[in-house]
Amino acid sequence: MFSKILIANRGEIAVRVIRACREMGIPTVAVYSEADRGALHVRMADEAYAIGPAPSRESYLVIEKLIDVALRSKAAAIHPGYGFLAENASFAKACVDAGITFIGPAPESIGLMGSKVESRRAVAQYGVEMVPGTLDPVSSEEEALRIASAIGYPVMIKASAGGGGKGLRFVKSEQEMESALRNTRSEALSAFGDDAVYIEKFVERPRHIEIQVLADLHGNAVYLGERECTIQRRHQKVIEECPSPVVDADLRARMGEAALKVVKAARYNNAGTVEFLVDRNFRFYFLEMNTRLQVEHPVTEMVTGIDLVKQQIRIAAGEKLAFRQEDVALRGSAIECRIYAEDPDNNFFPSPGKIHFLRTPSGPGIRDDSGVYEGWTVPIDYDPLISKLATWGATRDEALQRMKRALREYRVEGIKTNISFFMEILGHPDFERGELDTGFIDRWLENRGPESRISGVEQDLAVVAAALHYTGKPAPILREGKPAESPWKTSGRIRALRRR
Amino acid sequence: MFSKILIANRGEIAVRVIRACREMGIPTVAVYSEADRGALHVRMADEAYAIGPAPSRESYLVIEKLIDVALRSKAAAIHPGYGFLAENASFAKACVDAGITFIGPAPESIGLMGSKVESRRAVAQYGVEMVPGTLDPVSSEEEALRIASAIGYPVMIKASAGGGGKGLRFVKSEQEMESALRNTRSEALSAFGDDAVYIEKFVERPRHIEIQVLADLHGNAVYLGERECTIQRRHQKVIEECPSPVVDADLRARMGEAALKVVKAARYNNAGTVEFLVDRNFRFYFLEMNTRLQVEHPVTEMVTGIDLVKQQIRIAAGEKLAFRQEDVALRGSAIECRIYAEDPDNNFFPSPGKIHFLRTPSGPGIRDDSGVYEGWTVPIDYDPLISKLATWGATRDEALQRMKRALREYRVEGIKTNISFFMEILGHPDFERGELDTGFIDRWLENRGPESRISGVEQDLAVVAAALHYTGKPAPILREGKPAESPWKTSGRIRALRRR
Amino acid sequence: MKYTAIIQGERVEVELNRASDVPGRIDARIGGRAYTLEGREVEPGLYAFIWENRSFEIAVAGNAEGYTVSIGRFRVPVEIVDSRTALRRAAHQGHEGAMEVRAPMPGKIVKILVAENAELQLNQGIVVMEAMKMQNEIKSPKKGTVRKLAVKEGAAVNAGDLLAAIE
Amino acid sequence: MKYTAIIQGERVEVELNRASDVPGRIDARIGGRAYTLEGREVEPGLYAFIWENRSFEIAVAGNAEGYTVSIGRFRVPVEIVDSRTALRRAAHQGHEGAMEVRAPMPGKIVKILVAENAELQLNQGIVVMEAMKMQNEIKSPKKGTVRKLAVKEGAAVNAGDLLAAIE
Repeated sequence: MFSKILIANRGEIAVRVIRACREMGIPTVAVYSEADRGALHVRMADEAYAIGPAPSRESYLVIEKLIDVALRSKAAAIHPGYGFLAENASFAKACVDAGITFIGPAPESIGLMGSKVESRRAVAQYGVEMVPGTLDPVSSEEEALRIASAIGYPVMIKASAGGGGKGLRFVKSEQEMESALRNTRSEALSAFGDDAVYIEKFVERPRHIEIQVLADLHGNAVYLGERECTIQRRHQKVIEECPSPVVDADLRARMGEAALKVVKAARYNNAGTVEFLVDRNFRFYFLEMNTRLQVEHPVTEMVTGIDLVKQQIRIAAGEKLAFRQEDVALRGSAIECRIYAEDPDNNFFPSPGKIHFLRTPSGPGIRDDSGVYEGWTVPIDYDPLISKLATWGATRDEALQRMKRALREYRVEGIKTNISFFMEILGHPDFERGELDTGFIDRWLENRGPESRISGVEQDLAVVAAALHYTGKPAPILREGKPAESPWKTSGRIRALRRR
Repeated sequence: MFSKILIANRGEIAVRVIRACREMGIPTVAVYSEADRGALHVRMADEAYAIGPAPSRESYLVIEKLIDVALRSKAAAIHPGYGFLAENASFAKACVDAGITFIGPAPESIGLMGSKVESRRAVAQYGVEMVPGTLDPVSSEEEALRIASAIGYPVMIKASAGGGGKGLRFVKSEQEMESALRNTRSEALSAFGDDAVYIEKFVERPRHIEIQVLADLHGNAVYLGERECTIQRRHQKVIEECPSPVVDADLRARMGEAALKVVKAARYNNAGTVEFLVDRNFRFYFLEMNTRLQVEHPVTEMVTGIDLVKQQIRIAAGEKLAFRQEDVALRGSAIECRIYAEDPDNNFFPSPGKIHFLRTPSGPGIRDDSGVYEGWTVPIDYDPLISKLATWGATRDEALQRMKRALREYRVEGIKTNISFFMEILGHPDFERGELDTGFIDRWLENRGPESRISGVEQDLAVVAAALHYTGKPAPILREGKPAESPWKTSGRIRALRRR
Repeated sequence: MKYTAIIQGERVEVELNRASDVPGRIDARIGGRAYTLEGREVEPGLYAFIWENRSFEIAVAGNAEGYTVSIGRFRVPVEIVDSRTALRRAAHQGHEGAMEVRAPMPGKIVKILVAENAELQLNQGIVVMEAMKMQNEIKSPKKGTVRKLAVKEGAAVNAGDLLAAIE
Repeated sequence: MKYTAIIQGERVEVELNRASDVPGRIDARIGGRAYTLEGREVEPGLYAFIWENRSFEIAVAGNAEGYTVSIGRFRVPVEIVDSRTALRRAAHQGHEGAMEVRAPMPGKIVKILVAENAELQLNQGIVVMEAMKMQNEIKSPKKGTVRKLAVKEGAAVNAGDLLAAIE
């Protein structure tokens, strides 16, 4: 086993990896930017090295600095976490070149799966189905029409260089093709500097379901069930579940086998995730492979009982998988909410700042993977994920009710979080029934009105509490002539400017 | 299902029950003494009723007050927790008489199992083995000698009214009988006002292993594996595990079947625990049945995935058990440490007072069932259990390493706790190997010397931290002419009194 | 103590009195309704109330706009106005105003989308701010004219800093 | 700042200087050894140090006897003596004393086991105290005579209250 591991990351995932190392008796090395001198991962690690200023491109993203710290600290291996350099093939290669084990797949696998076109080509050879369409850019309207009529309308025109919901058009019929093609090209050119576009069949109200895999260096690979990641906001997952409410044993086995084919195609080892799009008839299409640990790995851990981070470390150390596919059993159901420092009442704007008070939920079936502490100032420089809250239950309903209970116990003051937003979402009847698609939250937000009002007694007691607080604290700055802001406002803070 | 449940308890177990009710959507009623006005269970419940002064005999133990609150609040059922009135047959009967469901077994079962003699008599009829000896008091030395030679030396002479390690004598051979009998009688008379004694075979280095059972009102009963409760201090459990490191599937099944016989003998329903003494040859003897939820129930919950409190409520509501014996599966291993407000460096004296700072551990496989919060003053009036910390792992070793990690993350300031004591115990090689008996801690404490000293650098940094703290805080009161106290002192605090 | 509170758009008069004999006892009058309750601040900003044997936990978070009070899963904005501020407010009644657009968070101005004196539609973007790796468009709260642009591209701003004034 | 500390029975001289240019930078000299470290109090009483790229969390809990410092799974008592108290101490050196026995916790005296002027063995019980439903015998720290019994049966005492004096 490794004598020491460097964690090339920060925040909750660095803490998660440090905890696994502690339980394995492996000393840890943290790295930190100037903004993270007092961060939890720095406090918890055995060693800590400064790697530069706050901006990640000058610290957490600088390969040379990380390799240098690894060599100076005599770390035998580097765990990249997720984000930052976790899917950077050059980083994996730099580790290998420096004689340090990269806890993840080979650079070649990362490179292959990192390319939209090449990964699909490689996977296609193994007979894994993809959303019908073209791999290569379409060259003309004629070609586009031919392809579209072959795969059937409606189709999507997508910018090859695109992503994040930009550079795509929905095409219902032949008549719309010409203008869609022209508009997408022009948008792609201005947004990405590249007007190449491809065509894909439109999947209506799709689900996003992914399969967790583990593969060792000796050719053994298993899949660890699926995760339902359909609940997204602006293409960002916010709630994940294991198992999916719609996947049965047969579909799970078929998706799992498909995922293992992707593992073969990528000559993959270590932990990885194969993402599929699932249509309303439960037909599934390969989307991409994430060649790293996922944010949502805890739900799989809770349901399978397997610690994925420890497995990553063991695999990287050359150990054989200690279990086979038939040993993997799912028990119960788990759900995760990503706690972000953002303001759900104000357009989900980021909310960095000092955490004045923090109380985390506890009791049966609850797991909080946090990267912050009371007194910590959440920096402006990194992503707003402060914690992953996961609950387990014998049934989906128990996990869900437990999550609601946990959210009610969670209290963060000083910064805004999306905890209250989850309370609303989880109470939605469609969510309770598991009737989800990737547009669920965005549709729901559009139709979101003010919540039902609180009762007379609750309103009166809220006033009493506020008055007590007012008595004991410095008075809040009062905006003249303006009642307190509605929490439902969706743009920047505005206030009246008086002519005096 | 019940429209409302009153929890006739306080502290962590009241919080535990409230959490279960919340997840089931059942409103809760808390009761509180004057010492508990701001207690966590009061804050978390939907309703809260004052029931008198701090001493429990004037509040939590007053049956009439509890029944009165249940009637006033229109609670349909009462959950007794453990301790207080949980094993009081009169309380269970008072509930029944008032038309309120008692969440626990029938008063008759509580009464029967509460009697040392009667419970053993009832269980004997079902062929469950007990430690060989007499049920009735021995009347003469001749009878004592006859019995002892029948069951074989060594034997124990025990006061019938005894308990807590008082009124018992070890008898190795015939020659020691006369004086042992005389001394035990005299000690029993002075301690308990009753000189009746009985004889039991001496079990050398025994283990204390208990079986969790669930029985519904329709005649269905299951056992949910065992708990190893061998680690005790002064006959008080402090660490519990599930499964036991020495119980295999065969022994588990045999003990489970024996436990179900006890259930039959007691006409038992609801959750209960059958305690056995296990000798070095893995022969097991019925000790007693606890007719309530146990403090250590979380380890069983983590390993079986079954929420015992919810099961208790469902059973009391008349529901049938939703699973059969063959559906009960143990997965992995769990361990619990009871976090007490006590000072392990000072004879384990209780340490009530205000909690100035509280940070609970978190991350994978950890469960903290606490009854306190930062800012709460742990009252002097009740038992010192502030939290149950439990960890789960795929293996016993993983659970154990995780517990060590969790203890290291746990921080309580303002009062003393036994957290540091657990860190020492869990590092003991005998504990790691699972080689336990009920005398483990007491023997270990006797031989406990000062811990190995910290290193030079750590010592210097400890001084720096103390000096920084001194700079920022009011100076601690300095005892003149006396160096700071050794933490290994085992009696009251002493200081030199100067002649001036 | 007497206060005026604004909650869910409603203006109510509050009077609080602490009974000195019972610790934690509070007598409250709100818009003619009387409450006798036991209340304590169990955690910073968290009030535990027992009123007629019902238990409430109410969190109060202050911000520059007033308070946000959380009770169960609900959050409501509450503003407390004491007699002095109420007077000051009254003196300002009836003024017409331009709108200030302020930074909702600390961050960096990555792009300015409008020029000074330009016409603006409701919800039209004014600037793009970046914080925590996310870019957010700050939009106009009304149709009007950009009277002032208070920031430049690349500038770092704090929450509450003036971005623009719209008339 | 200069201090004298007593740790694990050892007396050491400490000098701390904060470098004003680097936030959190502390220069420390302890018994001739020099440390340059980054330190901050990240939680009340919890100090996070980085020294030569090693990360330490050190908790300091004050009590009436001095401090208990926790580092890893170790706890050590540390006493800080500044020049004034050191002087005061020196003035008291060499006195002979009786022993005070004080209550280690708040509780109730349920039983008194010895009479005034009685002879006592080392570890002989003096009183039985009850707290948190547990009875604990407070024992004599030395062989001697009960010079004074400061409590009565049934009395409630606080931690640190005098129980008896033994000579």
